[in-house]
Amino acid sequence: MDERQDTFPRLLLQHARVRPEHPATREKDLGIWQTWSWSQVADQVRALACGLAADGFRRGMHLAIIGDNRPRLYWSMLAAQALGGIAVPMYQDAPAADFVYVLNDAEIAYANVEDQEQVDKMLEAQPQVATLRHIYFDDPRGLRNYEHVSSFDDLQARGREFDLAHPGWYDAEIAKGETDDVSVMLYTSGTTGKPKGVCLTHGAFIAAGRGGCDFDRLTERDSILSYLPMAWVGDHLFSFGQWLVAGFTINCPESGDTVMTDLREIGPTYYFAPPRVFENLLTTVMIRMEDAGSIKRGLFRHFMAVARRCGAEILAGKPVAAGDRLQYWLGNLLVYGPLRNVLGMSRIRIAYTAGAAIGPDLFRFYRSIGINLKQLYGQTETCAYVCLQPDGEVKLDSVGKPAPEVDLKIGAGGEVLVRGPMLLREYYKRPDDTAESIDADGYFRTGDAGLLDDGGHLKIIDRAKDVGKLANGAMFAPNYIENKLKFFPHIKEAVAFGHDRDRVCAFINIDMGSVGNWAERRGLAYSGYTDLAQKAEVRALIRECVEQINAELAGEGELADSQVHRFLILHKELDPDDDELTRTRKVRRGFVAEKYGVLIDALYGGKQVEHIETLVRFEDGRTNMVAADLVIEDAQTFAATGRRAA
Amino acid sequence: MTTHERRSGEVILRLDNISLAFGGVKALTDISFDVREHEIRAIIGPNGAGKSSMLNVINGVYHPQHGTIAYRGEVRRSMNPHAAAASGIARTFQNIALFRGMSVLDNIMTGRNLKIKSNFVEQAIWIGRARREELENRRKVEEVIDFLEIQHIRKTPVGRLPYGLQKRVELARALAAEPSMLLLDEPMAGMNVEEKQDMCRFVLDVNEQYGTTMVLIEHDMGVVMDISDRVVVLDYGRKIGDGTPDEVRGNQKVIDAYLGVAH
Amino acid sequence: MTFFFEVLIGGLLSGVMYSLVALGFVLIYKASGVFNFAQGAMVYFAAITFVGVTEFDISPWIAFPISLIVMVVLGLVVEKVVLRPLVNQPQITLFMVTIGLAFFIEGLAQLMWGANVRGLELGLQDVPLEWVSERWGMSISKFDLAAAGVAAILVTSLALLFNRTRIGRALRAVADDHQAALAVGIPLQQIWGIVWGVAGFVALVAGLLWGSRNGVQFALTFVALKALPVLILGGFESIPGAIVGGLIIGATEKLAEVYIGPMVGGGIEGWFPYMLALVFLLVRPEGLFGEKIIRRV
Amino acid sequence: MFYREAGQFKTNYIDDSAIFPIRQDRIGFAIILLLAFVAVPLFATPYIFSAILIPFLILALAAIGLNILTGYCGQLSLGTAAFMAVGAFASYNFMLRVPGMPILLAFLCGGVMAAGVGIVFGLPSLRIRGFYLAVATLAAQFFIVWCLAKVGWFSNYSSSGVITAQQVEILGYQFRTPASKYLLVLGIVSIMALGAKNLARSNVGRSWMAVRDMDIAAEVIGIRLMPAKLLAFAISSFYAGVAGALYAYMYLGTVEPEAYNLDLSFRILFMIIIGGVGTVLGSFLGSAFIALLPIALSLLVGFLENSIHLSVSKSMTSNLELMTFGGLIIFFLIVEPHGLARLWQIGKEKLRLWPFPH
Repeated sequence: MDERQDTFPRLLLQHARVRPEHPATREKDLGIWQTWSWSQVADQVRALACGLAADGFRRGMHLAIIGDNRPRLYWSMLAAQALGGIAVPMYQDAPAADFVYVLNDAEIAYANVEDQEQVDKMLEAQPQVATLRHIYFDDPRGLRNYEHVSSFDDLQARGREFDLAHPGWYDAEIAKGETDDVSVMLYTSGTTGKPKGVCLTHGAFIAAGRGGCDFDRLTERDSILSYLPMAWVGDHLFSFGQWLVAGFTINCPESGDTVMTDLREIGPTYYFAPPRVFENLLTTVMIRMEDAGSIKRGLFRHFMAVARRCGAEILAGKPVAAGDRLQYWLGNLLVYGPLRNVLGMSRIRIAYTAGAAIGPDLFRFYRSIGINLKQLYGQTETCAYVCLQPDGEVKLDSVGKPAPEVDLKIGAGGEVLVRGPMLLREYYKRPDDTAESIDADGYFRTGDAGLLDDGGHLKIIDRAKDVGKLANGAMFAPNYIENKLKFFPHIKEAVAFGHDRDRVCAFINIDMGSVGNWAERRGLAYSGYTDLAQKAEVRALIRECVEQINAELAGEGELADSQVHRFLILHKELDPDDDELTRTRKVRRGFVAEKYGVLIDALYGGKQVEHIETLVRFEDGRTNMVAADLVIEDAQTFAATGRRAA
Repeated sequence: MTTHERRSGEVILRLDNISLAFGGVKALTDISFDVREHEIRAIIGPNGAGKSSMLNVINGVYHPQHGTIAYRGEVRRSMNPHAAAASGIARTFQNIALFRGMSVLDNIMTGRNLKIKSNFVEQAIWIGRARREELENRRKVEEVIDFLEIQHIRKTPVGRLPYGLQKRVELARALAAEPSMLLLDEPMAGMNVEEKQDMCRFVLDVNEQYGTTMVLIEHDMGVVMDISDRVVVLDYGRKIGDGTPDEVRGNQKVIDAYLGVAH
Repeated sequence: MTFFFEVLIGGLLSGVMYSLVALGFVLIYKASGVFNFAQGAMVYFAAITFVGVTEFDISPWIAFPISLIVMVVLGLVVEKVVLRPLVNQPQITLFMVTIGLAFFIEGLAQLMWGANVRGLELGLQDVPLEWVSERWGMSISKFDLAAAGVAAILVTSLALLFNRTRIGRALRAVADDHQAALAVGIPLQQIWGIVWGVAGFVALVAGLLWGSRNGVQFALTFVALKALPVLILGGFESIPGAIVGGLIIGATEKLAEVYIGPMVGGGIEGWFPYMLALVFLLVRPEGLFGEKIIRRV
Repeated sequence: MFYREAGQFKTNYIDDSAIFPIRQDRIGFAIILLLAFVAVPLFATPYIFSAILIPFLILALAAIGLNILTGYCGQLSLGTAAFMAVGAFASYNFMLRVPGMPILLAFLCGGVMAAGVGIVFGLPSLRIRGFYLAVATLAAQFFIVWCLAKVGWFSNYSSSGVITAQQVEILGYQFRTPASKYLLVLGIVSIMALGAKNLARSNVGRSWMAVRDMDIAAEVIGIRLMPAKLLAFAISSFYAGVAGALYAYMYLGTVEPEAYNLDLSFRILFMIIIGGVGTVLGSFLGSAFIALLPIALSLLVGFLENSIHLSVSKSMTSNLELMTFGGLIIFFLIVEPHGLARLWQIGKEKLRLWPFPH
């Protein structure tokens, strides 16, 4: 046995040796948390790998992984890597048509998928994907009479036979692995153009994983809930890279509907969620508290005020007055502790958020009730590993300091450039893109505009390419404005326009849960999103929000000109199924601008009302026509008030 | 729905000249039909045609005055509920017949009562065979829960569930017995379109996955014509038609008595 | 043989009194589906109230209407406070609540009037009818006969009330189907109020008769326990059933006491009606006059 | 609030179907057991043992028995005390007539005899239901008590009908002090309560509840009504029988039919209504409530007498007690038909969800 720990399969064998009985993977299945120890996982992976080998899977091939977070899909990635292959996890909720491109691009011949739904999609895509030959499924439900597909159980059975027939073969394959081999290919959903396959090596992900584990002192005793898409780099870092580096336990929820319950049961020590999850959670907390009795509500309000005053400081270990400390202690007993518990967060040592900007109020809320929520910054191309917020140095408006081994500088136009062991090797079959994104000195161009403050913390303003100029030459950072808007619980999505124009206007999506609740409390009847969005009361509510950010922007120097003059509330929610958002829920700015050109013209043309009809596509492929007359609102703007401190 | 080869086999249940009356009221008059293994057999007819009575005769809740029932070669004058259950006949009811004071899990566990061999003393001590059986059966029940996708309500008291889910739990309880024949009394009554689709899928999945023979009463003609292999038509307690959905659709008596009136 | 008839007639006459108590049960059960275990307590309450009032030197002719008002009010209050909140609950719950009610009323009665045994003089003497003993050599109690007469009048008038008046028809409609009665505009709660009022009246009459015979004491509440086997025999919903059941129980219990009692040590009156009813139930679970129950699925 | 459940996950069905799946409950229960077995014997006075704790535990056991029949199997019984009487007299006669009979075995045999009698009186349940059956159980109450009083053999031809119970002795140790009697009763009741709980969560318990909730559906899924109901009668009577024997030997010290009258049956019924129908916990809560209520009432009356110089006679207090019992039954059936156990459950649910209301 070689003692190198530079590829994931080697790490797996290492854990199986060092902590064979320690739980590696759990899955809520058949009502209980089924548990596999590291030695059992190693055995499972071995059977899967040998099965794939028996079916002809060889070094350098790509294995598609499609489905919800299932143990055997995680193990499949290891199985592919053990054979020198490359795992290609894909977003499981995409329709078959979307798979065709990626399957062809990655020349997929073998696909490990979760269930009948995914098998059906593979079979639908198969005629257009010449290479796709082998489809394996985890859950046999409904697949009894399918031909030319095979279950994981059968695959593993073949693997065990193969293993017996070829003793030592599996270990030899692992021994052939090199740290610079590509271990995984993650497709960036890309806000424009076709997805690109980002090739990342064992070495890169292990470096990123190890850096993170050291930074936050993660050990095998930690535990994490794996519920985010496996194709997303964040999940690959936390539930795979760090899992194999630290040797902790990953827990797969029973289904998408039960994530919150499962979270509460498992009570992970390490947690990751994009800001939208934290936001939804906070909204539910607030809504549920509305129904509480007046004493309880009063108690909650009082102690939340205490937490706002001193919670974050106490968490950061800063000096706080004894009176406040006592109150916080009481609050922890009566409110924060129980609240963390019902949210399933009472054992969390470290929680991260990333992927989008998080609202300062939201961020402060979680920190103030004693959850060590931090931000990180990174891209698919950097294994999601560039900046981390160190404990005790959490600033609300920054994404933290460069992580260990990461070399970061600010380039031309404010673009953030990074270098380090975690960088991608290349974009698959796209040398031009690769060359364009990595400069001569080996720095990767993140595409984000940002600046470093005095303490060395990085602050991200916007996508570098999105940063435009107003007609008067002032800087226009649409994301910055949109994020400010989205920090209001009532606003779910916003799209700001202003590049090369004299002023800024915006589309807004209201948050159905939050505004709906608000409307119900005021006895406002409505029949659905479209109806609610056009209520005069709702428009007034949103106008207040817009005017509030205008007031803020007025104090931010160059950005003072970016105040939103006019806006409208869209008649439908922007939706990935209609291509308006990416699968990671980022706005496709260009597409939206084109699709709703009429509305933009109306905004800038001074019209008060505009009629629009839009085709909406549902998940099951049905379509429906939504039509509405949208009222355009004018918002108050403010005179600029002094320079912003950079 | 993908086309599925249904493996209709031998006749396993045959009813001959069944007549049933309550007091002086005739519910069923001289009805004969058979059910083949693995098939989905529908019973249709207007309200009061005697459909539910027919199921009650099959699983022994009612005892007909005339006629015989042959199940798996054994000919009887009438069934009794326990014998029916023991020989693999399970059923659901038109008006949900769940045990309202119990959780979903416990309701489904009752479906496995015939598989439990330990006596009450063993169960009171809760060691050895009693506990082992409890755990084995729990696992089987969890598979049914998984199959019918009701994981999220496992520990909820059934009384708190909406109607559609209660129907699903009742099906789960019947399935937990691993029946070879399942009698479904209007499994989709009172459901919305989506719930009906789900239920249809479950019925077909059960039939396909476990090969369970089904005898099904249903009002929704679309559903009946879609999923059943053969249909019996009753009217005023008499049989007026029997055959494949197409044959029944073409039968003039049926059209007069039923299709013409109801739909 | 004469002795046999003497016992039989005595039994039948006291059976009429059982019927009277059972009638109170049937009335309420028919109209509201409540098996009123507190009927016995109401009998006791009525008798002790009457006695209590007369103890203030008030003429029985005035005490009677006062007691009647008290009983009707009690009935109405019970209906409103105890039973109305429990509409649509399982019958077994209603049954249990009336057990609680029985305790409450018993406690209240003794709290108000004290627990000591009182005599009650209605001017009827428990002496044998002379002409009967002269002619047939049997002793038939004058009191029993008079009491039976009162009971018979009451039973007849109640039967008339039920069958001939508008209220009676409404009562029967309610008994058949609450929902339907409600649908055709019968004021359900008003009906229940009337029924409880009438039940109070019946309790008062029964209380006076039983009280003057055995003395007004706590043991009067056990009269209700005697009425239960009567109901099982006669069926809970049938007025004729209550009458016939009462006669059978009265007669057989006396006969059993006299003929079987000595063989086993006596005191079998306490349980004999129950065992009789139990055996009868096994043969005919729906009672003498009840309809055969077809359990539909 | 005190329930911090995050991280308490189950990796097997044994843990998942445990009696106390939540850690905080296990800790709480362990503390209660510790208090009951260690702290109470150290600090309680003889009066508290013999007037409160011992009858509380014994009647709780009887209430568990009734709960098995009424709460779990849905068959209302008004004759619990009679089955207790059978247990008491059977134990007495086993002790009397079998030389060298160990007392615990005599209790057990008493329970078994009661179970047999229970089966006989359960037979009508196969044909009749609801309060018809309740009335039928009254027959058991009257007949059995009459029988025990009239048939001299049962009381060993004692002239008074009141017999002194034999001395309780196990392995040479004589249970004379209230504390030792309390510990013996506590031990027996704990073990039998565990047994009842185990039955309730096993197939037998589920079959009973199925029969209770919808007997036709139960029959259709293969539950045989006759064995299920008769088993409920048997086990219920067994519990009542053991409780009856303990009542005679550990509480009254005498064996007499009159102690097991209809009033006792009603009191036990009240316990399960107030405590909670269909829960073992409710049997204890109800028994505690009924045991403590007269004490609370007399304290209250005493307080009133002292503070406002109201003179309350003894009979007045007992009447107030009757009214309070009756009133409470009415109150609970209207407001919370599932009794104190449900209130506890609701409170616990609130604590688990705190600070959320639901």
